[in-house]
Amino acid sequence: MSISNMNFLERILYLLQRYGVSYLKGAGTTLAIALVSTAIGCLIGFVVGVVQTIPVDKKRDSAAKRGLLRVVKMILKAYVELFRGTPMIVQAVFIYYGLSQMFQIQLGMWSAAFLVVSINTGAYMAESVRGGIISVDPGQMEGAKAIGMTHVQAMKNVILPQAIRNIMPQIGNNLIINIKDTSVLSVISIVDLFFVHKSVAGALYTYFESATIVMAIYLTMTLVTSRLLLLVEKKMDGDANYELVDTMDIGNQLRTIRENDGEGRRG
Amino acid sequence: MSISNMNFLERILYLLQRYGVSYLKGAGTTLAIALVSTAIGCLIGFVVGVVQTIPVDKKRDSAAKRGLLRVVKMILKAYVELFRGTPMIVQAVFIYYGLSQMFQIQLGMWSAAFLVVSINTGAYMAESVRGGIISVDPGQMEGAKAIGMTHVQAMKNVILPQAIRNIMPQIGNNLIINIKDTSVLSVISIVDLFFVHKSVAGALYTYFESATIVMAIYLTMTLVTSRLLLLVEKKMDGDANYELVDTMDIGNQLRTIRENDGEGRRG
Amino acid sequence: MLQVSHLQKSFGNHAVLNDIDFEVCKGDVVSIIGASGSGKSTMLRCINLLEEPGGGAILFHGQDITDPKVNVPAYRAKVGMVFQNFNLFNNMTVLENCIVGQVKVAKKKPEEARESAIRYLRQVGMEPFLNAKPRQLSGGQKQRVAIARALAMEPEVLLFDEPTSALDPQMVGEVLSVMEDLAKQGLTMLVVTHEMAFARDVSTHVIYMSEGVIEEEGTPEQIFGAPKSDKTKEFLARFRNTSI
Amino acid sequence: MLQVSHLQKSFGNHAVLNDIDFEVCKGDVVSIIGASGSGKSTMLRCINLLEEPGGGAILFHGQDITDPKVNVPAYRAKVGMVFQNFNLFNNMTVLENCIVGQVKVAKKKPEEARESAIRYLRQVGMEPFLNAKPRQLSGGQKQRVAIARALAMEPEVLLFDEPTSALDPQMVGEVLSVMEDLAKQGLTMLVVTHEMAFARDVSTHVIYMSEGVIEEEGTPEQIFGAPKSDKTKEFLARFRNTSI
Amino acid sequence: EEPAAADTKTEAAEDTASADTTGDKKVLKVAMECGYAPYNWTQPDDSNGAVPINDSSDYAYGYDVMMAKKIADELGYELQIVKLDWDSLVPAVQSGTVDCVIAGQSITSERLEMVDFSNPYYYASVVSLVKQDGPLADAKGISDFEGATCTSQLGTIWYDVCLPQIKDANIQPAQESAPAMLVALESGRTDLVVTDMPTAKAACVAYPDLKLLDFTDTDDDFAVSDEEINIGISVQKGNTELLDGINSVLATMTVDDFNSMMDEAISVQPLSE
Ligand SMILES: Nc1ncnc2c1ncn2[C@@H]1O[C@H](COP(=O)(O)OP(=O)(O)OP(=O)(O)O)[C@@H](O)[C@H]1O
Ligand SMILES: Nc1ncnc2c1ncn2[C@@H]1O[C@H](COP(=O)(O)OP(=O)(O)OP(=O)(O)O)[C@@H](O)[C@H]1O
Ligand SMILES: [Mg+2]
Ligand SMILES: [Mg+2]
Repeated sequence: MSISNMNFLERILYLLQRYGVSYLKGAGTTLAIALVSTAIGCLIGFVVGVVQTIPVDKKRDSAAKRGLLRVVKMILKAYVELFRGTPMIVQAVFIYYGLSQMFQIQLGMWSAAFLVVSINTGAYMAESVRGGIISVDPGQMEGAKAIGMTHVQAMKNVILPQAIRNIMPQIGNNLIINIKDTSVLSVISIVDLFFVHKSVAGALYTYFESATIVMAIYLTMTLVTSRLLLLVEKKMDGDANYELVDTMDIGNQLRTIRENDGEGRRG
Repeated sequence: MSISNMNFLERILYLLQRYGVSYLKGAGTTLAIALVSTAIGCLIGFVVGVVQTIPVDKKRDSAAKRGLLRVVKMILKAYVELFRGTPMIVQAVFIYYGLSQMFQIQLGMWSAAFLVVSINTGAYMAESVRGGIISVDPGQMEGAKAIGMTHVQAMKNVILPQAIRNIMPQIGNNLIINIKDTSVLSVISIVDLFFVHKSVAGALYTYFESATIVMAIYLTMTLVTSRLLLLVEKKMDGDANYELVDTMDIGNQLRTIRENDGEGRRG
Repeated sequence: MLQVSHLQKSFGNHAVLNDIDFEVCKGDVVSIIGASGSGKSTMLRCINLLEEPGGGAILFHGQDITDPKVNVPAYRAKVGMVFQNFNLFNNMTVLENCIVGQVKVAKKKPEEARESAIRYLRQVGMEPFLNAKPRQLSGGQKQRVAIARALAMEPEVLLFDEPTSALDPQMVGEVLSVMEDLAKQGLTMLVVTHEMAFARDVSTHVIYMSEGVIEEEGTPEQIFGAPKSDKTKEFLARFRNTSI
Repeated sequence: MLQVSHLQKSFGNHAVLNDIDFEVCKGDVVSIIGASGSGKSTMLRCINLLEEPGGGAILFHGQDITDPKVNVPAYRAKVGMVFQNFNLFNNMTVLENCIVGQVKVAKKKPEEARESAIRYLRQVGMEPFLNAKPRQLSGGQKQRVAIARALAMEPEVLLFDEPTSALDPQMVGEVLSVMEDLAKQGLTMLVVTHEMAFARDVSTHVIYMSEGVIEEEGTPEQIFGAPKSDKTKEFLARFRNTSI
Repeated sequence: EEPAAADTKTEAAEDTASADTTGDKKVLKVAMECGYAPYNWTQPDDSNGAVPINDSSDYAYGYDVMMAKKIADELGYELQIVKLDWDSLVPAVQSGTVDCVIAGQSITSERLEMVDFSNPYYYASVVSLVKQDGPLADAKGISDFEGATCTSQLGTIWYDVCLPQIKDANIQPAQESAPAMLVALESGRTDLVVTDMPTAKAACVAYPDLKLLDFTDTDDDFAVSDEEINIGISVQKGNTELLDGINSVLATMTVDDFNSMMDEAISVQPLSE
């Protein structure tokens, strides 16, 4: 049967049968880039967010340290503004083709892809992390400082774990944005799900049919990931209740610890 | 001088001279859609975020109310997942062309543009708002409930004002995302900044030169908006210090209030 | 007017309240004393329905407010609460904290609300700080604003959770005299307190809680003068040794 | 070992501390009493550099710690603090709260830290709650964990901001006896308190603050027995009437 | 990973600089969208002699691929098809990341400033597509299109030259791809699109309710110069060696050769199955 005689559903089935593998491979590419880049981007975002919230102590910090901090903060600010502020598609072209043309630096297309998406995610996450940090009760920072923690220690042990909880919905947003935004990487030859769609639509001129398929695949991917992230949130919240410790048992526990030299230790 | 003999800068100047007005018009379109849609999207996000955090009281709420709430929440959840989870470009095509083809509903391209971007922003903001709400100390909600506020009153007067402060960086992120993402609207004939770039690059094959120009324009727009939003954040934080009230003066103030029947009142 | 019967509450496996029974009449000032962790705050929170009781009934003017049909916000508007950790609204000034409930819940006119807010703030000596935000206040100042906020709602019953814990003796005296005045005007109060002097001198009734049950209750004279239970005697030992 | 001289602090136009001068020797237990809002917490926070002093000097073992060259975290590790509002780490259990500083700051071995954490928690009766999160604790329980956390750091000086405000008399007794023990072992303590009995019976020195200045200071006998200033007399009036 | 693109540098003028060598054979990297039947498309297998797409498990075929194969064969290159988004075809060839673009690009004097074009490798005719049951279905010439709402593809002579010839036309912004353009027509958002014969024929298969209007050889047709409707192969400016090679291959072919190759492409395009 020729495609012109098929109805909408038959066409979808035809496309799936013919290009099913391509769609799946495209989805795999999309997911791989999105997951890896979101992870790296979150790391970047945390580092940038933490550095940007280091307080400057006019009195105590040496001029050199203050100067350095200022320069670092300015560079990070510029990074955030530059990458947040310009379209990723153009960044990809500049990094992949521009570097090659001007400096003879030839990044592989995969490295370029991970690089572009990661630094973009990092720029957005930096702002989200900033929001997460300001939403943690300032008393937590005071508590940490009072027992002698440095800014970085306090951030790592006390503030960030709470900030992360607050921005989990945001991390989900970013992952989902990335799943969709990797489509711009078709300019550097990455055949992601959306590029597969464009190819199929261009080969068979069946835009709506192919679009329906990719929407379903996108939805599946985003639903699964957002469900997983919700689970992580639940896990982070921990039990609503706690178990009372059998005080008789603690003595035993301590003894066991001493014997095993630290098995089951915490902190 | 022919463009092939120009250097990079000269070409940029040439493009600006020839297409400057088009770039500016494109930027205007981009900014208008991004600003309006972000505003509407934030509103949607707040409503959805608030509804999604309404607690279900198994005991007190009537079966009907619980059922209704459940249905509403499910619909909102579906809305968020559907629009977050699929590419905006495909949504735009379905809404603009699909509705027209299948149901003869002809949305104007501008209405379609505002609609698509707003509901997308709303879907993302709903999650951000959820994050903002969970980051507010639960004691605040208890305080509000204890003086007899309903959930909605407590949200409106106590929780959201604090949540908004926490997600301001996120609102900035969304506005900036929208400034860039309106580019997909070229599929429904909106001539935004990026479409101008594509037209120029396609006509003259001066990709890098044109891209440099649009990057500069995008950067200007995003820098200005993020600067403005930072000012708003500062404003929200209010003064670090407060003025002690001259207690002698309060009596007078009260009298004045009574006379003016409520001028300068608060709350 | 308030009757608690067979009230129960547990968090997970941890039973916090066990079969709590007592009654409060209009104008009563009931002190609730007991060790840290014995369930005093949890009981107040159950009465205000901030915690869902696990069992039992709470009657307010004869109506069981654990009944699903009760309009909870309306009930809460009549039962004020001063929290152990204050829970002032961080996004509002001191004055706004005391106005918002009057305007939004009690639907008073803003200028009227403002006047009565200032009146109550003056009573607790917080008038100079009308424009301060909670984060700019000292512990005792926050506590006084929390008291003013609850009073400004002009409730029928007031639940106080350690309302003077952050106050110096002088201020305690002033707050207590405000409370005595209110009691005379017929306001009913349940006060969780560690100030035995208050329990003894101001209240009409004392409840001693221990590990989730009411170990003993009675008039101040009974509890302080002739406690029956050994636990009560032990609990009061230090207070009686040092301060009486 | 701790010397405060000409300490000043203001928030905006509002001068909170004015020319504060005093000295603390090793093993001293100094009580700081005064009205709500008189600047007691602010002073402790300045000593711990959580607030930047607006002027004056704070000498610790002879070194001015307001000096820019001082390593602040290292100094703070030697000066413990129990906050008025506890500031327990919300993301950790009770046990972790008491371990994290020992491991990360004092670089103790985890198992060692765990043992000493449990020891201090036992002293304040919080052993059964090792696995609870702060939000699951009662007010007094939080306060006791905050005390244990500070003690576990084994500092040279401990700053207490109303360490027994949320505790019942029995628990107050136990915590005070822990503090007395520590004092005997040579720990130096500065205690902001509204417990006049504590100030009178336990401390070696009493400072009475009023509106940002030290109105009077001396031994407990001097302050409670024969206060010189009228303000002090007035402040202590209620306490002396009711409790002595 | 991109196979050792290490020395693929921009000194295009320098002999085969922009062609890699694997083994003894130099590689010719040809960029196209692989999504514009019958010029180039993606298919899941190598039937009909399709060429594997670089870094993908799919295959590319179509008129452009046939041409690329022919050129590579005759010049002794190994062919590598690089699948790229339309937007980046130009930067790719300008930066030397690929050697040439065979993707139905129209040769215009302005574009010649930035890249070099080969001689035409296909002479495309101009036709119009309308809805079979629409008001323009019976048009006998472009004068019947008066006042029509119309569009075409971005950066094509159809959009830039043809549409303005319609009297009082309501020209909508250009569409970025052929499928998008057809969606606009099919949904009723536009009355008329102008494109070339191969695309139009493919479209009529996918959308049976479309009607193809060809006014060639009538007086009432779009006026385009032969030069304008030619499509060429673009190479980096100054890469004369490759350009000369391509031109020498094209010189051996006649218009009939082009047309029969196109007919073959149309006959094997996915839509025709
Ligand atoms: N961050 C701040 N900004 C402005 N004013 C502040 C700030 N912190 C404290 N103050 C003011 O400084 C004064 C002293 O506060 P402090 O907390 O030291 O009082 P305190 O003696 O500890 O009182 P309390 O016994 O009630 O805890 C108060 O009037 C308070 O309003
Ligand atoms: N959300 C919760 N989850 C689990 N356990 C809780 C929770 N809230 C309170 N508890 C436990 O319930 C018990 C009673 O707490 P409650 O706050 O009522 O004590 P309290 O009598 O007010 O003590 P305090 O005088 O110290 O304030 C405590 O052991 C506490 O750990
Ligand atoms: Mg309590
Ligand atoms: Mg204080």
